Amino acid sequence: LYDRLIFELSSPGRVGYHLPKNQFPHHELRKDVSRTKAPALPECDEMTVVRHYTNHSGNNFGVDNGLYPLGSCTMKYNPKINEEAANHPAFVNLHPLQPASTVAGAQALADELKKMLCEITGMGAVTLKPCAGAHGELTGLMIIRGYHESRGDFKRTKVLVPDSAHGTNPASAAVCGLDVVEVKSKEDGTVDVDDLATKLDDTVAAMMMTNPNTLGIFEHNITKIVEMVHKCGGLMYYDGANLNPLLGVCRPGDMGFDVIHLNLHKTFSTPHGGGGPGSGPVGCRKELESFFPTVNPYQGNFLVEMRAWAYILSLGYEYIKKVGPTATLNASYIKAKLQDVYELPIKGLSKHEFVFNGLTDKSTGVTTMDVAKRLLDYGYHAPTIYFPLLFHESMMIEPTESESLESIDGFVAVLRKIAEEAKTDPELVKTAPHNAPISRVDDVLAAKNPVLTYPENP
Amino acid sequence: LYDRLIFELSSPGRVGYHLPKNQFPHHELRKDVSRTKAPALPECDEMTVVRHYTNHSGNNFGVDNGLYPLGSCTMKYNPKINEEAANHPAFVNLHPLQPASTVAGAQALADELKKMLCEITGMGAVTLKPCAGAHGELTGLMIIRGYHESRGDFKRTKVLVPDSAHGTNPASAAVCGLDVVEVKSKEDGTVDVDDLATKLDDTVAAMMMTNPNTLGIFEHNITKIVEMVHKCGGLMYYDGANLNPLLGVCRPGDMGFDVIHLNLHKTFSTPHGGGGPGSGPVGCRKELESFFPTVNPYQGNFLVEMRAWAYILSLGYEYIKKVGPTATLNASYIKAKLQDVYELPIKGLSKHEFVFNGLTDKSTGVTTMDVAKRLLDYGYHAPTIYFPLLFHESMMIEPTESESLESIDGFVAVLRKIAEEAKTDPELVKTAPHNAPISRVDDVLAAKNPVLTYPENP
Amino acid sequence: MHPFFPQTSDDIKHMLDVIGIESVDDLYKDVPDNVRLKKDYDLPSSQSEIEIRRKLAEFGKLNKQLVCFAGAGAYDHYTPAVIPQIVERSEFLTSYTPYQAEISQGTLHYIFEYQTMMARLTGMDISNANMYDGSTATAEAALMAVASTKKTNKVILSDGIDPKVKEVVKTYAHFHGLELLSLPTVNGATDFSALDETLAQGGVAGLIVQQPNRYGIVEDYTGVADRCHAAKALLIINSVAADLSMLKTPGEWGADIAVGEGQSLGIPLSWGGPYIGYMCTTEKHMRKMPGRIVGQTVDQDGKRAFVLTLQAREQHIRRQRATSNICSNQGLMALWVTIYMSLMGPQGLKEATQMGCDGAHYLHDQLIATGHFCDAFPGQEFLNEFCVKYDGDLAALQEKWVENGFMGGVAISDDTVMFAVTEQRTKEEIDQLVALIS
Amino acid sequence: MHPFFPQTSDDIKHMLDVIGIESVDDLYKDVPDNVRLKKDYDLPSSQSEIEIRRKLAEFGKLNKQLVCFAGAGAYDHYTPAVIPQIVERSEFLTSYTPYQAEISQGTLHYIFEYQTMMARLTGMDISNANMYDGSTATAEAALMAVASTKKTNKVILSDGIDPKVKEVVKTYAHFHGLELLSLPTVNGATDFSALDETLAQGGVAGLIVQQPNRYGIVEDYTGVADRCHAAKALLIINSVAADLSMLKTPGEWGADIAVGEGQSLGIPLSWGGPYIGYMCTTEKHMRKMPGRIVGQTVDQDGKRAFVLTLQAREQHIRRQRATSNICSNQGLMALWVTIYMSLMGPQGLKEATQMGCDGAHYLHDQLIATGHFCDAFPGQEFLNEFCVKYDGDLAALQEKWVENGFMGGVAISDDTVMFAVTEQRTKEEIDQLVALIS
Repeated sequence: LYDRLIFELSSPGRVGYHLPKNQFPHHELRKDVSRTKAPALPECDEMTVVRHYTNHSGNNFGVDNGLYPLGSCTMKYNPKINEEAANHPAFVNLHPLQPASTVAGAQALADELKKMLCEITGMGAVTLKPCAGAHGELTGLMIIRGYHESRGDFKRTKVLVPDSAHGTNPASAAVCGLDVVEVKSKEDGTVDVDDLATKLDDTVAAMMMTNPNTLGIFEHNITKIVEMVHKCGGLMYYDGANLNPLLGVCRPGDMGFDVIHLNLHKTFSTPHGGGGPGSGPVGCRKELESFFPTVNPYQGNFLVEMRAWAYILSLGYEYIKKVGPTATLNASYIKAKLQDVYELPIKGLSKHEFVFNGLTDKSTGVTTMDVAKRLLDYGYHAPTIYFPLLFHESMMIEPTESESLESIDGFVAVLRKIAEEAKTDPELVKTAPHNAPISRVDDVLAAKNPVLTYPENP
Repeated sequence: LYDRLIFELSSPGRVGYHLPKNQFPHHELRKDVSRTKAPALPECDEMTVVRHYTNHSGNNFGVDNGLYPLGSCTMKYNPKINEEAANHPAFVNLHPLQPASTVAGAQALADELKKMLCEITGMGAVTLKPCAGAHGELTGLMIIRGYHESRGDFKRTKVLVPDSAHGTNPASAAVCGLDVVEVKSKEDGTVDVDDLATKLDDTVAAMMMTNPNTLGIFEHNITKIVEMVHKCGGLMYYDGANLNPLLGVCRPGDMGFDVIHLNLHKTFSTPHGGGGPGSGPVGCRKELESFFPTVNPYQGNFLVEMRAWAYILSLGYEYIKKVGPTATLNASYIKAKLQDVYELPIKGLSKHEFVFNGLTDKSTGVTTMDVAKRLLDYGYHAPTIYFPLLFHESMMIEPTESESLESIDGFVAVLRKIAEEAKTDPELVKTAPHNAPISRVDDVLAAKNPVLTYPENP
Repeated sequence: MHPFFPQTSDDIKHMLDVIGIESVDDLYKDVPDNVRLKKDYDLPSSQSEIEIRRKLAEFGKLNKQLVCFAGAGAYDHYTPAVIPQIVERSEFLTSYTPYQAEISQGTLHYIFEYQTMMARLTGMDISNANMYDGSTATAEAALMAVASTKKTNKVILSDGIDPKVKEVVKTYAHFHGLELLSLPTVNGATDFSALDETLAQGGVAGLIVQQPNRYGIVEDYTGVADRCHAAKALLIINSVAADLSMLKTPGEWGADIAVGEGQSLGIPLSWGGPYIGYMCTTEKHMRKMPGRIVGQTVDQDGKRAFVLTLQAREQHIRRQRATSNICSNQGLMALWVTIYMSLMGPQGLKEATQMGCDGAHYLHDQLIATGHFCDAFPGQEFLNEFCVKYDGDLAALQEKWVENGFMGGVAISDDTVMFAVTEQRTKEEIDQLVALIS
Repeated sequence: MHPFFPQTSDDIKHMLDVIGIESVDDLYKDVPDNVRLKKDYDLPSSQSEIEIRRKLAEFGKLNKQLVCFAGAGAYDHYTPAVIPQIVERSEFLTSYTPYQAEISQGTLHYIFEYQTMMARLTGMDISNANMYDGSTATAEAALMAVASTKKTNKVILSDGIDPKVKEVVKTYAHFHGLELLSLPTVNGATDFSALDETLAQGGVAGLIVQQPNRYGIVEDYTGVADRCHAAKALLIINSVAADLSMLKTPGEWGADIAVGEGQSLGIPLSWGGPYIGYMCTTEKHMRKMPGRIVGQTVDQDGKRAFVLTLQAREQHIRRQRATSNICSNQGLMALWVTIYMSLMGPQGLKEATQMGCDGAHYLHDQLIATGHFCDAFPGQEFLNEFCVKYDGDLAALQEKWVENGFMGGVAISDDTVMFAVTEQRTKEEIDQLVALIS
């Protein structure tokens, strides 16, 4: 009963709702603009709906269930006071078009958040409108294009993006009508400044970077890069996905970035919700503020913003500065504990995340995919896999500052155990997971023969 | 990591709390009245605590997870609007000693509930003080004793209790200083009126009954029984545990009962909470109201009362009357579907619950315990087992009105499957559960060698 | 149709067919006509969620939210945001008493943790799974003392016990046939000078005291346990649970039973309930303890597991010979306080109590400084609650406080008022409260 | 120590030893001194939960709770109590995008259900997993139309589209290099008489209309799809999701893409977010659709399973050649509306919409009856939202309403105001609103 779809639990005539009696005269909508047939939505009693979704939640894994080392996703603890804040009855029922005088509290909270984000990023202005990181990237690039256009400079249509960048960077650039030019990485994983130099000219609108980059490595040439890009008239865009390790250490504004987006659902502890709602505020230098585009009619995902506000207050200046160093310490510890059995393609210092190129011993045939799936059996989420694209067997590990030593030691022990299993019983690993709600899914079938809805008459 | 005790996750120096700065001068408590050593409570960060209890919840099974056919426990759906009501911010922060003028809303709600419970039970007055069903029983018996004492009649120390009664009945009588005299059941499961007659005299304080009784059978002689007891000067006590099937059909007051307790956590849909908090209001004839004893300093479990209030309003007079008949229909359907493979010791009409005496085919050696444990493997809770004591292999099944036909059919199918397994693979059933979080527990070891706390230095 | 009733008319038809009857009413043929309900209930009509919310809002507006300086057994402590969000998980919320241990380890696990924490907090050996509240726990302790000692039916109650608790104990005692004796207070604290004499009457099962007592006074029990034990009587100490983070424990005082109200461990005031009573005792008295107890055992694979144990004490086994009639208790509130103690830890619990203690002393000193208040019990040590006498119209002052959004203590007589301060109260609030005194 | 940081000084010492460094700062040796932060952040100091609650209460008091007669894209519909209690389950709340399908079936399952429900509600073949909101969904639809049609860069927008939505579409269009054309309204409704002429310009990817439109008017699209298709342009209809329970669907009108705001499916007003955008289309355009899509497949044991699919469209695979840059969307809000639709079913959804419709017509008639209001667009059909002109000082009247606890519509010009009514509004509230008109 509990692995069905809600449509399979439906029975004609059942209801899960209860409305007040209609007190008004009936208005019959004109037939020619009325739908002819009611939508085939489920008909269920209330308990059936409750059980269905309650039991299905058991097939999910969240940060509240265990360690979630997804690189570049910053799956830190989502504090419960954030949820309490976002459910505060004085805020949830405000209409977005209410007169300003009646939403002064909500506005004050949003303004306070903006101010705090400005301080944390070293930026002069922030907009909270973007609903997600990619939405923020797009918004940021629009600011940059708007700026260039305002100067009558319409030839700047190129965006430089390191080859290690998040996929959203080039995609956002494309949506913004910009051409993407990839900049190579050096062997140490950082931007190849020489390659960059060859790509700089007066068609460059901006360069997008995240620092530390997706390998977790701090771009130590950042000052030089910023200078080079600025010199050719381009602006510097900071992808806030990797801001977490910098909290307490340095600010994008101080590194010379002009525009930045933040992921409140990463750095600022708001829950990911299985894919949103997030929030992707964009900050910029004060003089660029006038180029904020309208990408949302209202204030963005306000209840998400309330959570981030609560988080920043919880930490205060005393603890925000511990976020970055602690996240980096946790990641570096894992790296040190595992680099003998997992291949570390780039040595040296890394920050909140780092990348293994699969198992050191490639002879077993056990892939990063297999290791990831086997981790699920042991009650851990998998790292980000097959990204960055620089290595064939990338495993990008980011524990965040929230994990305790015991939690991390447990994760390390399991990854070592899997490395051992890869030698002694490779089939076990290759056919994992074995203890998850389902066994390994057939992705190919899904894409080859897309079934995207449940049929009305199955 | 996830099957540990919280003490095993503790590490000295970690904190899970955050308090405001202390703004006051320090007061040093006198040494001779101060504890010498801090209590060895866990020291954990917040996320560790959250994960611990979140993951442990997965080892539990609630009504929201599946059918819960515990006889005499009325595990019906616990509506979510009840929870919303009980969390309403205008009620949760009221001090119990606040001046009446500042708690007029809470009082009005409690009064409304009392009035509704009077109407539903046919009683003249209700107290909400008792915190649970057994607490209500005790309160009810105190009313009865108080009444007899007020008349100077101190010799009435006997309580008549049918042999099929809930264990709390005699236990409550004992706590109330009364002597329990058991009344036999006839073969049809109802009270043996002849046996009753032999036990009636002027030492009888009361007779306690639940009707329908724990076999689910309506005591058709109820009018006669009431007359007999009243005639000898005793009062009639109604155990509200089995009230559910009577909603819409008859009222204890109309049957002649003088005192009644209700289980809001059964009939009135408030959640059981793994064993409370419940609420056991007691109703009585108006003339007995002055004997309400003080069994709680305040209003009882007020937030539980709020839930019951919301439930009664949700149903209203139109739907409350459907509760009893529907619960009885569901139970009778299950009985009809299974009586060929499970032994039905008492035929004929039954109400919201009925009792099987284990499998019909006793040759397999599969017991009621085994069937119960095997049910867990299929995602169903077990019925109440080995109660009532009248049969060796009692299985007391109560589906409630909340279960859909599909849910019930699923349960029936599984019970039939288990009956089949008992023949084809009895070991499978005898060693169940196999898919539960743990295998069958060793009760004997626990009682023989009681380990009731976790050692400080394990 | 209604969302709580899944049965459609087709479903009902099918079920009736299977049963072999014509109508649902046939299932009630055995109910005599003379007892049948022949009218609609006189109840409101069925209300939708929208309407219930509207009604809650209306009632809610009739309540006044006050800044709370009242205690007297119920304290406005802080509830960490984590707690309700975990406690409301429906696996915990909608489950029954953990009879089926194999699918109830969630509940059994936290009760075992609760028992351990309460034993450690009180300094006793063991704890039961919980009681209804502090008052019934105290009454049950009196009954337990009588059951644990031979040929006794008397229990001594200190006058330092909260009258509300005493009232419940009296109720139980009366019907159970117990005789209650008393010990007086002097300057608000229990006077033990007559203890030996009272014990010497014989037939005394135990002595019950309260710490801090009904006036907030922290009492000194030096030698009291020995004197009780010499007379084969038990010492029972009732304490506000959170206060034990600082106070000498019942265990340290040599008590046999520790009971009290657990609401102070993060449970909201809730107009009086649900709260939670606790009861702890020594190994010696284990089998006389009322209520549920969870014990550790193993499953068939030898894996650690937890289960309800020592059930031979309980009503569903022993019926009238059970140690008590309690079965369902305040289960989920045990989870509440267990999470509270897990989060607060030894340090947080003490820090919160110390903050209330410091705030109470500040309030006390500010009140005295107004010149309108004086100590009701001069020189007595207190923690976060104390009594002072007012030289004016106390009822009028309290009314004024209410008008200004404050609950200014609990009056314990015409001129004496008891204030409590928790970690939730600020200096600013105290100053405002005091400023309203004229 | 802080509750969000488990690392004790011993833990840190141990970790540093393992890494083989002296201090945490050594991990940042590669950060040039000139970019390092050398001060404390200018931020508030760390606040406890007690203090955060106090601050929320303070801010909360500055908001005024109004009885809402405003719509214009955001509606005060009812939220069943079930929804937040399920959505807040942390397995849903704290999980990531379901990349690891084997431990994300909870999320994938409900997205598949959501897609099915939205397809059925809109009358389209398929749906994506959701978009940020109605405005960006509309903008993405414009981009999708251009990507789906050859040699086009123009999109026609009806003037009947909500200006707030239009503004966002304009933003996207500008930077993406799209040219926007327009169709005028007559008596408030889109005038299609110039459509063929506009399409004949060539290079037109699609036409976007809104139903009900910005004035609440239910428009007639008879023949519009055919005219678009004849010019190889797509028809895109933006609708308020809940209204489709009664309105002729985008599918029935022959639309190629259906988009809109899903907030009306039980999502609280929340001062503008989080909401949810939806996008549905035909099989034909499946591979041009932006955003996540969940598909059905099997696991290794042949068991039905769900997985993110058609990922070749997406940014993490195709980077700059992706159909859109969207990745994280409004995931949990899809669960929200899925539960809403599961509870309401076809009957409840229609009943709620009809109730709003009936309430709106009642309000409309009452306003007209005052003699101070007249129809802004006489004779136009509307559902639950309509525009009327006031003969007095509209701003002053709206201010008076606010003072009395009402949000009396949204002014769309100096003298014209748009009212919305949902199933939450009572006759009593409407009568009170009207009674305040003088």
